[in-house]
Amino acid sequence: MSDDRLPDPTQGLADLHGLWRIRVLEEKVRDLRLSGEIAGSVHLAIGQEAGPVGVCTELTEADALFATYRGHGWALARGVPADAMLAELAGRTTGLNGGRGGSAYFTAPRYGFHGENSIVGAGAPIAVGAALAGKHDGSGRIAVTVFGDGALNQGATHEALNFAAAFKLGVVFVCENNLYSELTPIADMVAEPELYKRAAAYGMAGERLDGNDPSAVRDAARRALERARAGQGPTLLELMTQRLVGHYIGDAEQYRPAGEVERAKQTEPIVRLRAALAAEGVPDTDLDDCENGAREEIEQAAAAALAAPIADGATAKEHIYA
Amino acid sequence: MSDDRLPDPTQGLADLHGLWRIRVLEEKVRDLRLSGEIAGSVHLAIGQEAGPVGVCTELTEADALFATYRGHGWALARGVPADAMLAELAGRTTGLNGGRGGSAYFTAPRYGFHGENSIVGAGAPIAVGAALAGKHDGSGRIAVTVFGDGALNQGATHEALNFAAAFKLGVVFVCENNLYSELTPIADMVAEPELYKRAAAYGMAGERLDGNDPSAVRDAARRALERARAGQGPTLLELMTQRLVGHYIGDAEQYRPAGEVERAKQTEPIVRLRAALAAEGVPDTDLDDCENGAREEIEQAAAAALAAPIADGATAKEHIYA
Amino acid sequence: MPEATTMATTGAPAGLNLRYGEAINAGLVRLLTELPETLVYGEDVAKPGGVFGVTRGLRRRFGDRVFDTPISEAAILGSAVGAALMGLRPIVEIMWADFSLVALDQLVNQAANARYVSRGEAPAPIVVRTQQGNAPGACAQHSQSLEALFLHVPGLRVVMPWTAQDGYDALLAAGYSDDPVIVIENRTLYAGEKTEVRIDGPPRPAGWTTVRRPGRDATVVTWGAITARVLAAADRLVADGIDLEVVELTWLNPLDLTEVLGSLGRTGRLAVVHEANVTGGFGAEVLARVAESGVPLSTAPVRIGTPDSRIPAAPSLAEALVPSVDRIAAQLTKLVQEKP
Amino acid sequence: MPEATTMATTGAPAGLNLRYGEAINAGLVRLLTELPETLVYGEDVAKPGGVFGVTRGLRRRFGDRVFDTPISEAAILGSAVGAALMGLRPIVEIMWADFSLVALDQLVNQAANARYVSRGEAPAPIVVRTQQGNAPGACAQHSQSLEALFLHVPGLRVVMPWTAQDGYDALLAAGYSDDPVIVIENRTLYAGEKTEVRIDGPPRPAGWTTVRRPGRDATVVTWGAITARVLAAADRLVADGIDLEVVELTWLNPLDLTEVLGSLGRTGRLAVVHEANVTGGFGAEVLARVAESGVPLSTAPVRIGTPDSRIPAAPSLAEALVPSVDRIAAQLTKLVQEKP
Ligand SMILES: Cc1ncc(C[n+]2csc(CCOP(=O)(O)OP(=O)(O)O)c2C)c(N)n1
Ligand SMILES: Cc1ncc(C[n+]2csc(CCOP(=O)(O)OP(=O)(O)O)c2C)c(N)n1
Ligand SMILES: [Mg+2]
Ligand SMILES: [Mg+2]
Repeated sequence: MSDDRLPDPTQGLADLHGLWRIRVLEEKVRDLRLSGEIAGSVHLAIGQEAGPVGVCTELTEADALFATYRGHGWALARGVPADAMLAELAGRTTGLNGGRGGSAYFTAPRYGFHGENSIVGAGAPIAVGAALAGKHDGSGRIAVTVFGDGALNQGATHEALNFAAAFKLGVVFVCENNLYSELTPIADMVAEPELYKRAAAYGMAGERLDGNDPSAVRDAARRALERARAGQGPTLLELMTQRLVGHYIGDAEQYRPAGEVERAKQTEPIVRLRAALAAEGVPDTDLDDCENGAREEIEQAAAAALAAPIADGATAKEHIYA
Repeated sequence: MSDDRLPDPTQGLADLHGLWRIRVLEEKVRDLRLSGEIAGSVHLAIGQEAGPVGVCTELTEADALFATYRGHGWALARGVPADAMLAELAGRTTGLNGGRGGSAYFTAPRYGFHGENSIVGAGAPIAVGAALAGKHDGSGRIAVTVFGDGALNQGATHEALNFAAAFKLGVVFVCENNLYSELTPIADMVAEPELYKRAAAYGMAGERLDGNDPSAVRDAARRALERARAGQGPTLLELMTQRLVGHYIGDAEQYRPAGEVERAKQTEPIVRLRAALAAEGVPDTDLDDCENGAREEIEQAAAAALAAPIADGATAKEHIYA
Repeated sequence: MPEATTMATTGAPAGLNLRYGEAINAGLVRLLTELPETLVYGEDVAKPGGVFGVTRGLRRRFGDRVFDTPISEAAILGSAVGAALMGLRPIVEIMWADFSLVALDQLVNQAANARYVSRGEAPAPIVVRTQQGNAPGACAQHSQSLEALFLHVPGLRVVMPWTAQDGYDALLAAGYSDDPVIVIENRTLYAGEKTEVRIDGPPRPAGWTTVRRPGRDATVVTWGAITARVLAAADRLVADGIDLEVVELTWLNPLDLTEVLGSLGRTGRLAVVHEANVTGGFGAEVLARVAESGVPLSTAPVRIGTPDSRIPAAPSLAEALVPSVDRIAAQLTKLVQEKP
Repeated sequence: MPEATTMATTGAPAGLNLRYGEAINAGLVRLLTELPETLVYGEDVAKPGGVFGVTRGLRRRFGDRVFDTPISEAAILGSAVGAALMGLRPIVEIMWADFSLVALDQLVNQAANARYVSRGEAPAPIVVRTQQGNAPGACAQHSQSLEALFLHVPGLRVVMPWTAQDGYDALLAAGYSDDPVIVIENRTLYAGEKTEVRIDGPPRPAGWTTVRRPGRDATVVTWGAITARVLAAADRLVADGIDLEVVELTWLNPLDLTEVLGSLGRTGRLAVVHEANVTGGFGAEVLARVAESGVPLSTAPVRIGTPDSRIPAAPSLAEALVPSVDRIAAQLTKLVQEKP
């Protein structure tokens, strides 16, 4: 949180609840992965909850959100129900995509969440197309695309940034800089570690911000969305954050220097927001409710998800063509 | 030419000769294309001769030069014999590659010219690899890769720029900004038309310069090469130039505003350098010799090239594998 | 459902006299007119009208629904996917099929998956126009015939029109299709002869094949521009008493081999001719399906294609590789004369 | 020249007990040791030792000849081509074959052309290690078997080792090869059983095939990780009195079908099993070559592969598509019981 600003307690509590929803969802996902209910590679956003919480309140129904394999939190904040998401991850018939997408590649278009993507960089041009469509279909749609620090080194991301800037398309590029591209420090993979500076190369606005502070994120998102809605083109937001867990479940994280995660735990979104709200005099019970409410919601969602039948193999060949 | 500097007459005459060699070569290529001795798409560098003339004098034998389909001039300036090049374009057995490469994709590794490339953007990562090899093989090799303005919008170029910068590789990226990507103005395809500014995004040095002035090009190339040889990493040079002809032979150039080419003819490399040298008192005969010598060389080269036999179809299946 | 037609002359309906490239242009005009959700974009397609002139006039007529793009194939294809997810029907151009290789991800990992993963909720009905193949002097990076790559990708449709009429019909079918369709054209055809093209009919359902020539002695399956060489070879062989049936597969996905299998039932001999190199080419799929079908052949089938080589620029070299009328005729003669 | 071997037990030579992934690591160690012109790089391969641990320890041992890269597949492959043009032998990793689609240009339009266009003067002997296929929970973008794409590209070599020994030998052969070689591994094998791996022999010439199981009733051709399922199916069918010959094509390019054709001469029945989807898969090439060879078959050949579908993430769905032991056994039974 920018030290000079105090959070508005009402928004602060809503944000704390939003952060907890994602945190608890991800913890549940981890449990289900470890217990075998979820199969395959799973990428958690624990520690990175403030981005989705800050951005998604600013989106309208018409807007289109695109995320990556690390997208559960973004989907949740966008309004995708936790039960359908967990069912998707657990390969249930009731999953968002009946189990076809899984943890890393589900989509929920009816909620304005137009898909995770598990090809690094691939989501950015797709989002640009959604914004392009917005220019032609009269919807006023803005597209928000989320990707990691490492994705900025991918050719497709570059092409998307330039394409959007050249045509002043309504896109907000959200780069979650969590310091690592998978297992490798981004600082070792670029000569200019201030990634938002790339925006200038494309002639677009760019900004680095505290990605662990929902209100800082919200303010920046609002500015970017206003610019986009006003036809002033795209923005690149670099959200500085850290994951408190491995790149994927099972990551031994030997590449992280000793103490790094411990330090990150001091500045992670929930700890900080809770402390700030407490300092403002928000009662503990209200703060606790944020967590408790989230736990209840996710617990129920998980129970509902797991109660549903496993996806039926007999349907696996449907919908390949129109 | 930067107005504040007068050319050194000796270097100036050498450069004028270099410019004429490329100009006359390209005119000959055009004639041969129109007469049918050369087949297929041909991209001329008429008007863009100063880049190769300025850069190539600064390269050592160990250095590796990579160009595009518009690469005849670069090859010639690098020392590739005109006869073998023309033979290549005309599909002769004596061609650099026995006719396999053609106008847009020949290579002459023994001359330090490691190939044209007719995939936009593809040459940049390859050049990066040559520089990477230079780091490991003890050669001290610097790689120079040439591409157009439009190529900067290609993902592969982006990846190459970042890769080279991140690892401080000895690469000089030469962008020939001739205002058009094929038939489309680059200004319409970017929001930031000062392309050299992209260098900052990668944390590398970048510079825009008068690409029609061989000595301005040479000075910039020297700085970039020194930086590279000192282990200070890559540089992006943006050479402002214009082609006096179509993108390819046969291009009707309807997309060019009236008068554009006429204006460009006032500032094209040969006209300017000749005028500057004349103003310094270099006698007309010396100036004329530059052209005449070039004409003689290319005329002989063309005669030799065309005298050689057409490539033998029976050899077409050789060298697919080791 | 796929539909097979023959060249049986029909009462000539009202039509226009168009070259192949003009017919495709006419198809685009019709799509832009009838479907407000179409866009047409790509490198140099709008103001310059395309490097081959195929999209000429569209920008003037349809304004900013037709636009030029940066040289960014991943952004072109990716944005098409994104726009399609939002309900548009973008028609984009990849100038040469060879260039699709810088951005194949957007077709294979993105466009092809959209409908499947969303169970039909969010399909990506894009049309990708491209063109391919060798032409005199074209280098190795501008000469490949890559249809087999697209044909191994479930979720994509692929059509390779050869005539002006098929060019028009293929575009129209692709534009109306709810699947991603790759329309593979051929630049050597654009400025060809003018032929009568009917432009008033309804979109033809995808999947048609055309018997270009009926015959008794062998079934020759082919597609794309090389069909002309196959027909020329077949015509030439008439003098030798050889009577070939030539079936052109305009659509390779959906693939309808009914006509081919029926023909083989009569001829018992199979050749497939394509410009692509043989190994891993789609000719292998045709031979494989025929073998699986159990239709008895009286002699071993043959594939006629470019040998497994890169393509050299010099015409004298390329001609030694890309199947010529001579080579096709010689190999077909051998096939027909083979003792059962 | 390709060489065919059988599983005939040889006097066990000195070797190490290695898992598949360890064997590949051993191959890399040997190449880095013996060939100073090798480099090993890719995403996460150096300091972290690879996302599957396959390149563990190499950085410590070989210093900056082993390094991590940005997430830039075009730069990885392109720089490998460039370094190879200068005389190095880069060994690069593309973490998943699916990701090669963002940068296929560098393999097809660049690496594959280098030797050809320069008439051998400037070849690009790179090794690309990748891995592919489905594993439980893997999404549609992390599950494809893409060997057929590479196999349609003249100029590239392709090997798909299944055993630890073949993994070692394939790496070694690839590293010593003067052609660009794509080594397609499989992540489900990395942490498999330890088996004895001989690491002292000379590089084995590319092109070997292995008869994994002799048999009389049908010839089953396969490659890659699914070989295990094919062998399991064959073992199971013994109880039904069915005796299958299983030929594993470790190398798909160069492709040596001598063993297969010989086997077919004895069995008269052919099945090809691969994990890739059927249409346009390399099984088509095998069927096509067999058909062209004229070797008589007593029944129609069959291809067993994933149906032409995208791959869903849920294991219950993916299992319904990727050939299982059950499905393979059932289809092979049908093949063998088919009346001639
Ligand atoms: C084109 C491509 N290359 C490589 C990968 C493998 N991969 C998956 S996630 C990842 C790291 C991405 O890092 P970053 O963009 O920083 O996102 P983060 O995971 O940190 O959120 C990599 C290399 C991939 N999925 N796609
Ligand atoms: C990947 C790719 N896309 C498109 C093309 C077609 N093409 C060839 S040259 C060219 C324009 C390149 O413009 P620029 O980089 O400015 O270079 P110039 O031709 O002006 O020298 C295009 C689009 C190609 N060869 N490769
Ligand atoms: Mg990251
Ligand atoms: Mg240009």
